[in-house]
This record gives sequence, C-alpha cells and structure tokens, in this order.
Amino acid sequence: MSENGFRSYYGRPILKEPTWTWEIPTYFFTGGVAGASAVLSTTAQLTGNEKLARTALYIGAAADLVSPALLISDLGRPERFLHMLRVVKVTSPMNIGSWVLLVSGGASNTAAALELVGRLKPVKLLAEGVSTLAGPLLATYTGVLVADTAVPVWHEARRELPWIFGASAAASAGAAASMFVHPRDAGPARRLAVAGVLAEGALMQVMERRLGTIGEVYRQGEAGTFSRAAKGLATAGAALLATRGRKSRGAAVLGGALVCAGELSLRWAVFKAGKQSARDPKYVVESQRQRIERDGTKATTKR
Amino acid sequence: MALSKLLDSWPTLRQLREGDPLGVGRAVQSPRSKTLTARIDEADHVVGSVCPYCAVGCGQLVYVKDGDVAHIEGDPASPISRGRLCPKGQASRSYVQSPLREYKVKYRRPYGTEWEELSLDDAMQMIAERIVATRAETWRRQTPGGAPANRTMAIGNLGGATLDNEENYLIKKLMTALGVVQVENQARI
Amino acid sequence: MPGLGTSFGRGGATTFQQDLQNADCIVIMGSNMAENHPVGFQWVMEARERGAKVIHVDPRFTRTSAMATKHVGIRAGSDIAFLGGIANYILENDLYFREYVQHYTNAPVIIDEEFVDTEDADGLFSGWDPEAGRYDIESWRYEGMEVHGAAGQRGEGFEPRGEQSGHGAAGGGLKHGEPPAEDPELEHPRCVLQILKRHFRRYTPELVADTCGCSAEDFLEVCETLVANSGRERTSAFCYAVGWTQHTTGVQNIRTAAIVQQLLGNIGRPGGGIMALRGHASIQGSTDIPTLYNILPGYLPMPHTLSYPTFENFVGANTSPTGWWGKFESYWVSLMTAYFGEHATKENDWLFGELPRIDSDNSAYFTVRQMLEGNVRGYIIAGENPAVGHANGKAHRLGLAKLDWLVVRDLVEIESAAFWYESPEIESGELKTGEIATEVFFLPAAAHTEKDGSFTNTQRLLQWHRKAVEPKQDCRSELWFYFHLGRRIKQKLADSDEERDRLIKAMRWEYPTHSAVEEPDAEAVLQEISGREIVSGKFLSGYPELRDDGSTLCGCWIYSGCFADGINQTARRKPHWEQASYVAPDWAWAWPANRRLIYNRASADPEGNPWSERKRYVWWDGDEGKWTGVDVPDFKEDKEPGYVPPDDAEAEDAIAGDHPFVMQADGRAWLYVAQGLEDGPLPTHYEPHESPFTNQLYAQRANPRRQQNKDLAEDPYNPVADEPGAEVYPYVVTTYRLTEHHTAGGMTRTVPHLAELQPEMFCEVHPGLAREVGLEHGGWATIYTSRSAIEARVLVTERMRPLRMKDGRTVHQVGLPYHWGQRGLVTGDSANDLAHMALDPNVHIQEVKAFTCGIRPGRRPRGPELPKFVAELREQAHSETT
Amino acid sequence: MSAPDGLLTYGDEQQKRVGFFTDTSVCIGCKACEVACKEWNLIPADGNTWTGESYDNTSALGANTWRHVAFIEQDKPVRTDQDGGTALRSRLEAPADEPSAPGPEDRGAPSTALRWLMESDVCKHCTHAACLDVCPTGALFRTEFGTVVVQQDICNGCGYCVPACPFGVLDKRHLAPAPDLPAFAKEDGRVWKCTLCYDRLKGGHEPACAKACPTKSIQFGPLDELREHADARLAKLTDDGWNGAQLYGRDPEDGVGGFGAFFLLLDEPEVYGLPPDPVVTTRDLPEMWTNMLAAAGALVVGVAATFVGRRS
Repeated sequence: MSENGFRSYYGRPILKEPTWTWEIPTYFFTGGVAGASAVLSTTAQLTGNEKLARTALYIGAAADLVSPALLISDLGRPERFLHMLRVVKVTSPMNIGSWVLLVSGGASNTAAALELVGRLKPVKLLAEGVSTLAGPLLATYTGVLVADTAVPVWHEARRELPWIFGASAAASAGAAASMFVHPRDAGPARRLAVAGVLAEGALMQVMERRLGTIGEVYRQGEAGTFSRAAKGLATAGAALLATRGRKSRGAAVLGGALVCAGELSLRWAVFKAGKQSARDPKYVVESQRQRIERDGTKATTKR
Repeated sequence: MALSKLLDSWPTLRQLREGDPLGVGRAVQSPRSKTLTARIDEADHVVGSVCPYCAVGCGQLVYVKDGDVAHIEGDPASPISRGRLCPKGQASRSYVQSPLREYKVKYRRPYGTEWEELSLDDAMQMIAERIVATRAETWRRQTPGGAPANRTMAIGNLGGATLDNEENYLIKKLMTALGVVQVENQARI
Repeated sequence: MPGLGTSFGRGGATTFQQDLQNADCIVIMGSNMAENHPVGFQWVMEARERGAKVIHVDPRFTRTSAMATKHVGIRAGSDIAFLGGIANYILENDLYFREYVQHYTNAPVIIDEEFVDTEDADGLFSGWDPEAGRYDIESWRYEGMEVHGAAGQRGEGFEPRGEQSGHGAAGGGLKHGEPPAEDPELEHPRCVLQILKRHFRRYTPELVADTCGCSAEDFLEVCETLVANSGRERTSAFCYAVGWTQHTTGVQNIRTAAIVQQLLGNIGRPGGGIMALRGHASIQGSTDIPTLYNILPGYLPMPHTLSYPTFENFVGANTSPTGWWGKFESYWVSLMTAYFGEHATKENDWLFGELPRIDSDNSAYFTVRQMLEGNVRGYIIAGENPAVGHANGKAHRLGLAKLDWLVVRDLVEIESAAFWYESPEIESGELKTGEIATEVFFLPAAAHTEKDGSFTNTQRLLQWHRKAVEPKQDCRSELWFYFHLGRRIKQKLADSDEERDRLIKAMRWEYPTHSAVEEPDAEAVLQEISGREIVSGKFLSGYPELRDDGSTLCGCWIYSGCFADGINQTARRKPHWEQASYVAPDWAWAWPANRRLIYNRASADPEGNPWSERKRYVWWDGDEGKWTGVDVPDFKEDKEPGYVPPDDAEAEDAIAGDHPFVMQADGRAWLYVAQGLEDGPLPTHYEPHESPFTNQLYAQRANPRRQQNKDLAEDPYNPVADEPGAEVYPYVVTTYRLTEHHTAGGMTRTVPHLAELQPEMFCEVHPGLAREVGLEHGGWATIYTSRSAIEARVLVTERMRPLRMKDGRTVHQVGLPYHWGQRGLVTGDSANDLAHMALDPNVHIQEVKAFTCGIRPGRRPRGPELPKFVAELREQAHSETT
Repeated sequence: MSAPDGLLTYGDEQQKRVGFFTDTSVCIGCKACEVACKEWNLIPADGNTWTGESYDNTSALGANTWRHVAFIEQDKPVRTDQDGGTALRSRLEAPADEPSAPGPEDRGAPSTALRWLMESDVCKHCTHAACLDVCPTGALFRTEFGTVVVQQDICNGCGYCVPACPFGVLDKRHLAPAPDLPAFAKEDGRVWKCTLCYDRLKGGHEPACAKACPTKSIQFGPLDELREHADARLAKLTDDGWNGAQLYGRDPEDGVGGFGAFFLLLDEPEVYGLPPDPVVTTRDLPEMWTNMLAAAGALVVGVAATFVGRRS
C-alpha cells in the first residue's frame, strides 16, 4: 500500500483527469490573441497608428470567431452550446467567460465589419470601446478557469496563472500584429511581443518555484516538452523581433510566428501539466498533507 | 407572448426573481427535474416474490410496467431480509432480462453440426416419444438376481434445487410412475 | 441431511436465520456466510454488535473472517479433528451441560458389548467387511435390542439409511421411549458418554494443531469461548454449508458439530442450534419433496431391490414403535393415494409391488458412470449445469456425448447444452462434433417472475412467489413441461396392457390449467402436497390427521397443513413489524407445523421451566396445562413434562414428557448413531481421499467406506500422502463461490452487472507459494490434477495462509472459485474439471473442498497438447508408484 | 449546521437535508450497493477487466460507477488489543526473501493478524460543492433535499466539473448515447454521477444502495441525525479499541463544509483513495477574480506602455 513515502489506493488517481481535448489549449491561445488585440487596436487608434489599429482589429475579430467554434467542438453535447447562456454564474469562470466571449466577440466583429464597409462610425467606436473593455478579461479569465479546479498544479498556481496568461496574450497579440503590419508601423506591436515574452518568462519562474514538488510536472513528460519548446520558441522569436524586426519584414514575420508558436506551446504546457498533475495521487496527498503540517490544522471554508 | 414565456423560463431571470442569485438552486432546476418521479411509482402492478439465487429466501418486490419487469428490489416486510438484497438478488431484473436469454426451442439432430429450429409442440411430442420408446426397450421387471425392479436404468433426470416445490413434486411423481429411478439434483447434503 | 437427521430426527436446520441475533457465540465453519449468504449474515452482524463472539474456522481468510472477532485457519479437510478436539476438551474437563445431556441425549444408553471403536481397531469400527467394503452395523446397536429384520434377511439397503435414517433405528424393543439398558449416572463403561470420551481422548490440542495446522492456542481459545457461551444463561450457534458437506466425510463433519452442540446443550434453544446454510433457492425443498433417487416426499424411503418383498415387512421395518415415525403407514398410504388415487387400494398393497426399486447408489455420479459405460440413453436436465457445476466436469461432458437424447431446460444456453460444439474436449479434439450421436433438445425455461410456486429456504420456510409477467415465446415453467410431458405419455400409453405401464396409467394427473398456454395451477399442486380428505375434500391441518386407510391423500406429510383451511399458508406476507415477535410466525409457512425453531421443548428444563429468563422460548404453562411460548411448541401441546408413557404406548404417545426430540424413537438427540449411517456411529478423523498427509491417528488413512471409481479411466486419482508420485500434486486445493457469482455461473455470468464484478477465473495463493513455484501476481497459472489442467489469473494474497504441520512441513493451499465455463458474458476454465468423483458414502456427495493439485506459472497447453500434458504428469506420478 | 449553497432557495419546497453515513466497520464488501445503483439508475456495465487489486474489479467512481467498493488487505489487527501480524506484502512490492510462512518454532503460536478493509465510496454531496459552483449551465444544481445532481436534460458535456471535484467523482460518459439524445450523437458525452436517487427521494423512497445494503453499512437519513449516530458509533469503536477508526467528512467546518455523504473509516483517507484534506476550489475564487482584474488592468497598461516613446 505504501509506495515511496505516501500511501494510496493501488496507486490509482484520486482526481479525474480533465476531459478537455486539443480545442481548449488552442482556445486559450486564440482567446488571448483576441483579447489583447482589441486593446492593441484601440490604443493604436488613440495614438493615430491607423494601420496597426486596423490590422489588430481584424486579427482580434478573426480570433474571436475561431474561439467559440473551438469551445463548441469540445463539448460532449455541442448542440447544447447555448445552455452556457442559460444562467449567469459568478462562481463559474467558464460561464462568465462565455458571456465575456459573447460580448467581446460580438463587439470586435461588429467593429471589424463596419470598418470593412466603412460606415456607421459612431456604432463602430462604441463596439470598439466595448471590446476594449472585454478584451483584457477575455485574455486573462482562462487563467482563473484552470486555477479554479482541484488539480494541484493549477489551483496552487492561482496567483500567477492570470498574469501568465495575460502576458502570453500580450506577446501573441503583439507578435501576430507585427507579422501583418509593415515594420515601420509595428513598433508598439513588437515591443508588446518582446515585453510579453519577458514578463511571462519571469512569471513562469516565480510560479514553478512557488509550486515546489507539485511544479515538477512542468519538467516532466509532455508538459516538460511543451514548456521547453515554449521557452525556446518565444525567446528566439522575441530576440529576432527585437534585433531585426524593425529592419527586415521577413525577420518580423518569422519572429512573430516563432513567438506565436511559443505562446501556443505555453498554453499546451499548462494544459498537459494539469493532466499529469491529476493523474498522480502523490500530488494530491502530499500537497494536502503538507498543508496540514504547515497550518497545524485541516482546511476550513472561510469564503 | 411566446417570447415572454421563453423569458419566464429563462433561468437567468428566475435567478433574480426566485432569490437564487448564484444560480445553484431552484432557479436552475430543469423541467425534467421538476416533474421527476420514481419508476416504481409508475408501475402497473407490484408482485411479492422470492429471490431465485441462494437459500436465504429474501423477499422481493417485482414492479411490472406494460407487461415487462420494470424493476426488482427487496421487500421490507420480510422478517428474514428486511428489504435487503445481495448483488445477485439485486440483479434479478437483469437476470430475467439477460441479453443471453433464449426464447425459442433449439434442436440438434444426431451428428448435427448446428442448432436447428423446432416448434415447442414438435419438441414435446418428440421427447415424449423418446421416453416411451427408451422405456419400452430397456424396461426391467426384475434384477438379474431375480429381485423386483420395475424400472428403466436408461433414463435419468437431473435438477431441482432451483425449482419450485410444486415442480419437484410433479417430477418425482411422474418419474416414479415411469419407473425412472435416476432422479437427482444438487441437494446432496 | 442425515448428519442432522440421524442426530435430531429431521434433515433440516434446527433453527432460523433471524434467531442467530440471540446467540452469545457463533461458530461459522465450513461456510463463508458473509460471501455466500450476505443477507442472512445481517443476523450474525446483529449478534456481533450486541457483543457476541463470532468465530470463523476456515482454510481461507474470507470476507466472513474479516467480519469475525476471531479467525482460525485450518487445513482443508481437517474439520473432524478440530471439532473432535472440542468434544474432547468438553468431555475431559467435564464441561458438558450435564442435566441437558442426561435427559435430552442418548448419552446414558449402554451399547452392545460387541461394539468395537476405531480407537481399538486402528481406524475401523466393528463390522467392517473388507470384501464388500462396507459395514455390517449389527454390533453398533443398543444393548439388549434385537435389530429386527425381514425373515433374517440381511444385506445392503436393509437398514433405513441416509436421508430417511432419522427414524426406525433402534426401534425394536423400546419401552416407553427408553432403551433397555441405560446408566443415568453416565458412568457405565459402555454407556454412550464413556464411549464418546474414549473415542475422542486422543484429539488433544496438540493433535489438533498438528493435524489442522492451526495453533493450540487458537484452538483452545475457540473451545473456551464456546464453553463460556453455553449453558443455562448463554447459547452458541453453529453455521455450516457445503464447506462441511462436500467431503468424503461430509455427513460425519456435521455429526461432530451435532455432538458438540448436544454436549453444550445448545439444540432447541434460542441463539443455539445448527444453521445449515444451503446454496439454492429451493435446495431444502428438493430434499423435502425430493428430486433424489433414494427417497420419496417427506423422507419416505424408495423401496430397495434387495429388501422387503412384501408391503408388511416394508412397513414393519420403517415403522418405529415409538415417536412420530410410528405413523409411517399413514404417511405412506396418503402419498400413494395422492399418486395413484383410487387405483391404490389396501387390497393391492397400495401398488407397492409395482413401485420401481432402487440400488444402494443411483445418484448423479452413478448415472454418469452408467453414461460412460453406454447404459444410459436419455437424460433430462432442468436447472442444473453438470458440465461446469459437477466434480470432474470432463467425465460428465464425455458422458453426455454418449447419450441417444438429451433435454436441457434453462434460461440461457448453458455449457451442458453446448457441450457438442463448445467444450474443452472439442477444443482438445477428444470429441468431434460430427461424431457425437446425441440428439439435443434445448427448451427455454420460465424465470421465477414468470410462474407461481413455492421455494423452501434454508430454514425450512416455504415462501410463495407469484407470477409477475407471462413467459415469452417458447419459455415455459417446469410445471408446464412435466405436466404436459406426463399428459402426452399417458395419452400414448392409454390403451397399453403392458405390466410396466400400470403405474403411469394409474397416476393421478388432473390439474386445472389456465392462460393460453394451459399452465397448470401451482396452487392445485400445493393443495395435493398439503393433503385433503378424499370424500369431504376437506383441507388437512397437519400430519396428525393423516390416516392409513386411504381416506386421506397427502403429497408430502411433513408439508401437511401448508394449505390448511384452504388458504395458501406459504403465501402469507404479514410484515414483520406487524407481528408480535421476531419469530414472525405469520410470514409464509415452515415445516413442520409452522415451527421455526425445532426441538424447542429443549429450551425448557426437564420440569418444563425455561433454563433461564435470558433464554426463555417455549415452556410448560401449568395453569393452562399446555406448552406455550413465542413459537409453535415442537411437542404434543398438552403432554406434561412429567408424562411417563405406559408400556403399551405406541408412536408419539410412547415419548416421555422430558424427551424433546419427538422424531427419534427414544425422543432424544443422538450422540451415538446406532443405525442410519454407512461409515460409523461416531465421527472419526480421516484424511480426504486426496491429501498430502497420512492420518496421524490411525493406519486407516481415509474414510474406508468412501465411494471410489478405481476402475473408471475417466476418474483417475492422484498419488497421496507418502505414496511415491504424490510430490507431483503437492498442494491442497479447495474450491468455492464468490459473492458476485452463483454456482456454475449460468445465473450470473450471463448478467452484465454481475459479470463485470468478477470477470475472470483466478486462483488465490500465498506469496510464499508464489515464490516457491515462480507465480507472478496478475499473471497466469496452470493448475493440474490427474483429471485435467486449467488456467487462472494469479491473485497473490496473505489471506491464503500457509500452515505449518507437525513435521515442520509447510502446507500451501490453492483457492479456486468454480464459477467459470466456456459460455456467458465472461468465460474461463472450470475448477471442477480438476476434481475427482470419490464420494461420501451416505449421500454420495463429491469431495471438492479438499483434494490435491500441482501448480506452475504460465497458461495451460492448448488443443491436443492439453490432454497430453495431463497424461504425462499422471504417468510421471504413477510410474513412480509401480 | 450551515445550510448547503442553494438549499434555502426552495422556500416552502425545501426538505430536510438528507445524506449517507457509510460505516465501513460493518461493510462485508458484497457490492450490493454497486449493483443496486446500476439496476435502479439503468447504468450500463462498463468493462470486464480483472485488476488483481484484491476483490475490486470496479477500481473507481466514474460516469458508469456511482458506488464503488474498495478492498484493502492489511497486516494490522482489527483491534489494538489483538496481536500484531506478519507483514502483509502489497502486490506492488517485490516478494521479500524471508519466508512469510510461520517458522517451525511458530507451531502453536497464535495466528497473526490480518484485516481486510472494505469501503463503499460514493459522491460526497458536499455542502460547498465545487462541481456545482463551476458548472456553467446550471445542469448541476442543489435539490430541495440538499443533494447535488446533474440534470441530464441540461448538461452539455463541457467537462468543467470533472477536474473541479476534489474526489474525482464525476466523469464524462463515453458509451453509446441514450435515447433522449439526437441521432447524430456518437457518444453520450454528458457527465454522470450519483444523484442520491433524486427520483426515489421525490417518491419518498430511500436510495437504492442504502436499501440494498445487507448489513446497513450504508445508512440513509436526515444529515443531522446521521451525524449524531456517527459520533456515537465512533465513540463505541474507540472504546472497543478499533484500529484507526475515524470519521471522514462529518465536520461541517472542513474544506467543503462537510459531506452530505460521509464515512467512518478504519485508516487514513488516502488508503481508500480519498483526499486527506479536500478543499472546495471556489473557496479561493474571490481572490482569483480580483487577481485576474489586476492582471487585466496590467495588460491594458502594458499595451499602452508600448506606445510610449518614439513616434515614427
């Protein structure tokens, strides 16, 4: 019964692995792109960078179209996707997320459409305003979504995850924009990408250190592979953007692509880490036993 | 009109109206949940029965719906089992409705390589003929030693511990009258 | 159940499950009650929660052991040594319940001086005939009593034995229920108690430890607990099942417990008794109303080829001058009237001369031999699966392949119906479908929910189950099948003048039918079983009303009254919470006479007062002048405790007021069984037919009277004990059931929700054995005997305790559930293919609880390689013998 | 006792909160509860896999197993006053070399102790239930009896409740779709778990598993009564010196506010595959939301910052 220090039931998992499939980590990425792009677009507009504003707007709108599609296809009963809007539940990040996605998606696509046809300017401005408010939420709530579970490596990282996801969103939005905007106008996008990558790198460090043993899954198995890939790709892309992004269009495109790939891998790393963490009863038992040790008492619900 | 009905049934509004702001209780209760009933309360009739497995003799209640067994559970009135059942007894419905259950007579002719169809009536007729013929050919009035025998040793009947008393009674009565003495079952203790 | 029948008078559990809650100690032995009778086990748990000791003595640590307050592991097949040791402990320390033993048992009776005990003949009783391989029991008799016979005729089947042996024995010469020679002080060297003392004297704690492989401490703890919880104030109960019966000493295992319980005064009292836990819904019913060769309903004997040319001496030999068997003739005549109506008359001896005669053994295993020898042409199987459920399944399947015709009736197509195209023998090529001549009829049967009828459960309780739905398509009840079969046969023979057809023509076979398929009315059959007055048609209230002049009919005298007043008493379902006591007499109907705890007169002292307030159950009410209590008194209601029968008294009137065992000729429980058993008046420890050990008590290793098939090629035996070649089969193997399945699996391997709970055949072995032969947990093992080899997944567990025997030898035991076969939702090899067909001599039951085997890692050989593999090992073993 | 979230929304429809007390000290491991549950709720069988894990071939709770009986073989005696036992080697460990059979000198030594723990696990119907909180559709809800139920006409199989449950109770059903689903459905796809026989409760019947349980190891009733009963039971077992007897999930102050279905265990929870100190994840949700808003704000600031400086 007692393998390496902790006891379990024939080594069987205590938690159930998340049933989510490839769509979800991919959505984390597209949602991030959509959310951050909205902010990028508006800010660009306010600072008179029309080209960047328009491109970011279109990128955001596109990402806002893909995202719900991904979510729906992951459902066990896709035909019931509207049930998400049956209620408003502040206790359910996924429910709130659905509303946010509805608002931000609706707004950004209205704005993009009006931009395209070039009419109803005030409505467009309103729509942009709305999506600018919704965007940052869309970009960060997914961090809460995964943190709000019993999976140790997710729940114990509840402080860092929204920040990491936000930084990752910023990086990918910036990178995406700098791929499609002429380097001359893509300065802010590049800086955003680079800054995002740097910030996220630092935050990952903090998170893994704080997680201790629980965090080891980020260095093991598929999660390990993805987080290493994420680091490598993002850093390389950021470096390229920083050094040659202003001069060479090609470098900008490649750099942007690398950063996007890196951010996608990051979401996959987090996703896989969750599965691995749920699979091994050790993380549940040890983290809870340690907590009892630390607090000298069992947990309570002070909500 | 239809819209307002739709809105009324929209839990988001009910959350506010029915004092369930978090949307975890009454407001989100579905139509099905509201009108849910227990299968046993829908039964056409209930029959008192006894578990067919071991000899503890647990009381069972058999719930019947549309001519089929809808559910079987323990009979609380039984002083022996007090409504409780073991996994086997509890699976009685699945037993009488087993996916492997046979509903038609199967016939295998001598040296045959597969089952053939046969009507129940023909089967009964053929079995009766076999018994009469076998009996006639192998009847012994006496043992080789000259003692009375009045029997055939060429026919046997096996089974009874899982059958009803009335069934065992007819088996023993018929076989004795036929001079079949090799009548047996598991009850060898 | 002659173990109980010969000891107490009736072949059924002496108590009822609910009463176990009143026990102060419960010994579960030869039973895995928690697993095989889980719902009945609730009453053991009730007792445990009230502070009772629960002792489980078993080769394995099972789910029952886990619930017990004490588990003692013993070697499979050493039960008599263990129980005999308890008897010795009680006798040597004078701890027996003296007043109970003096008055209520045959302890004071003096035995004939010709009697020689196994202690003095190295394991044989007097009367052993090595040629015939059987006992002449004359020397076992009570002193001063002639063993009456018909015209001096002696020979097999002469004495009433086996199932119906609870009566008749020691009949002749009893005066008012007292044998001629007794010593109430229990000191005469030839009185039963002294014989018993000498018989068990060598069953010391040390011998028990050496023979059973348990520790002397554990054994003594059991003895002390039992004794401490027996007597006036406290009672202990025994629960057993086929773990005791399925041995070549099956009946004597039960007899030993009967002796212990008599010595402790635990029979007929609340919280006491011997609870026989039976394994099928109506297995008790199928012995009461037997589908057995040697008896007729109510344990009336089938006439024997070698005895009783005339009805007079048949009746004479089976009528006990005293006790309830004194009315034998009225039971018999009423049955014949039920069978043959007006055709059976006093003039034609109630057709006695026409009745078929049996030999000493026409049991199922005898029939299989006959099949293999080509003497059986037709076989009907209804609700049994011998291809999987019987010992040496291979012999059975080969036998079926030699029949002309076979009828199988079941809910699903069981292995016994499919043997001709799907079986190990087809796989191995020993049988070829195209070469099997057997004509097979498979007829789908009706389930319990699809027919009316009664089951008799393990506590002699008849419970009616009503039809809930109509059977579909060709599905029919057995009642329908046999009724319409009989009808057709009667039609065919209606005009026959053949002598052989007289009985079938005479048979009463008119039962009302209903529904489109003409289903016979089960209640009409039950009415015939319960009995009626022929002229008035009045329903009988019980067997005291039966008459020997043909004016009453009764299909089963012990069930008489189950339809009293024209009411189906077995269908009564008054909720227990509406009844006055836990005895719940208004729930269904128990034989005899709706008594739930039998011999309950013994719950009062000889004067008729309760032994103690705590154990009050049935007592004599002096003011009312009758016996009263929470149950129906198992005694003539108004017979005073002090009643002394006059010398000319007969039958029940000859039983004294302080003799509670009213079915016995002397009204007393039998510690010593002078007549009725094939293998001895007292239980003696013998090794199983196949065991790795010699008998530590006697040169006689195994039961000398056990039935063997020495000359049958299909039933070869392993070399044993110190015989050369025994080391090829060095381990003890025991077979059993799991909670999740039922017997041969036909009722559970076909049910999805049960199949998934225990999906594969496995064997249970100790880590020590696993290391010894290299078995890997979760891997495969091949287990082999002289008969066959099977494969099973390996479950390594400390619950299979190895036992350390006298000479420091460790004995490992292999555990095998026997539920699997070739068909069903989950399949696997059948443990019974490994077992042999050596039998207990009294009831012809197989010894599947203890035999020997070899085991090795890996899967078994396939196809023709399998029989080759088995044969090679067998030859290896036997070549060393020669 | 704090009312479970949502129960008070029923007003006059509200019933007494009911639940299970599963007393493993009388569990005989017969699995009647597993079968009773499947028979009543018409749950499909889901695989004939032999595990070799003692007598447990069910392995865990899941979409098709709402009662699961765990079997644990140990070398501890049942009661502390009994003699200790020889090492019961777990199948996971390599067989040690020293013989585990008693040595010759052991002849006549009392048999060593073994115990075989059996426990029927089930959904805990938490006072503060994470699955209920995180469900985005309201498919999971608190019934008028205080139990937590997945409404199969609502669940869209988003799977959020699956990792949210600290006990791994809920799971998605991948078997063939039920009749109430559209034809194109490849698999059921919804999440299933114990409903505490919601339909039976509505009819005034006790849940199937509790009714079947031969030894009343599973007891059903009003939760406050069950808690009193459990306290008394624990006191008795402690007096009788039972090894490791403890209540699990009885405390209304614990990380999930107490279980609606709680247990009396004879060893630490993790031995039975249960978390030693579960917490409802949404306890920390407010903190997470504020944290997220900060991050979101930071994102805006960060983006804005990238426009500061040189304008081309």
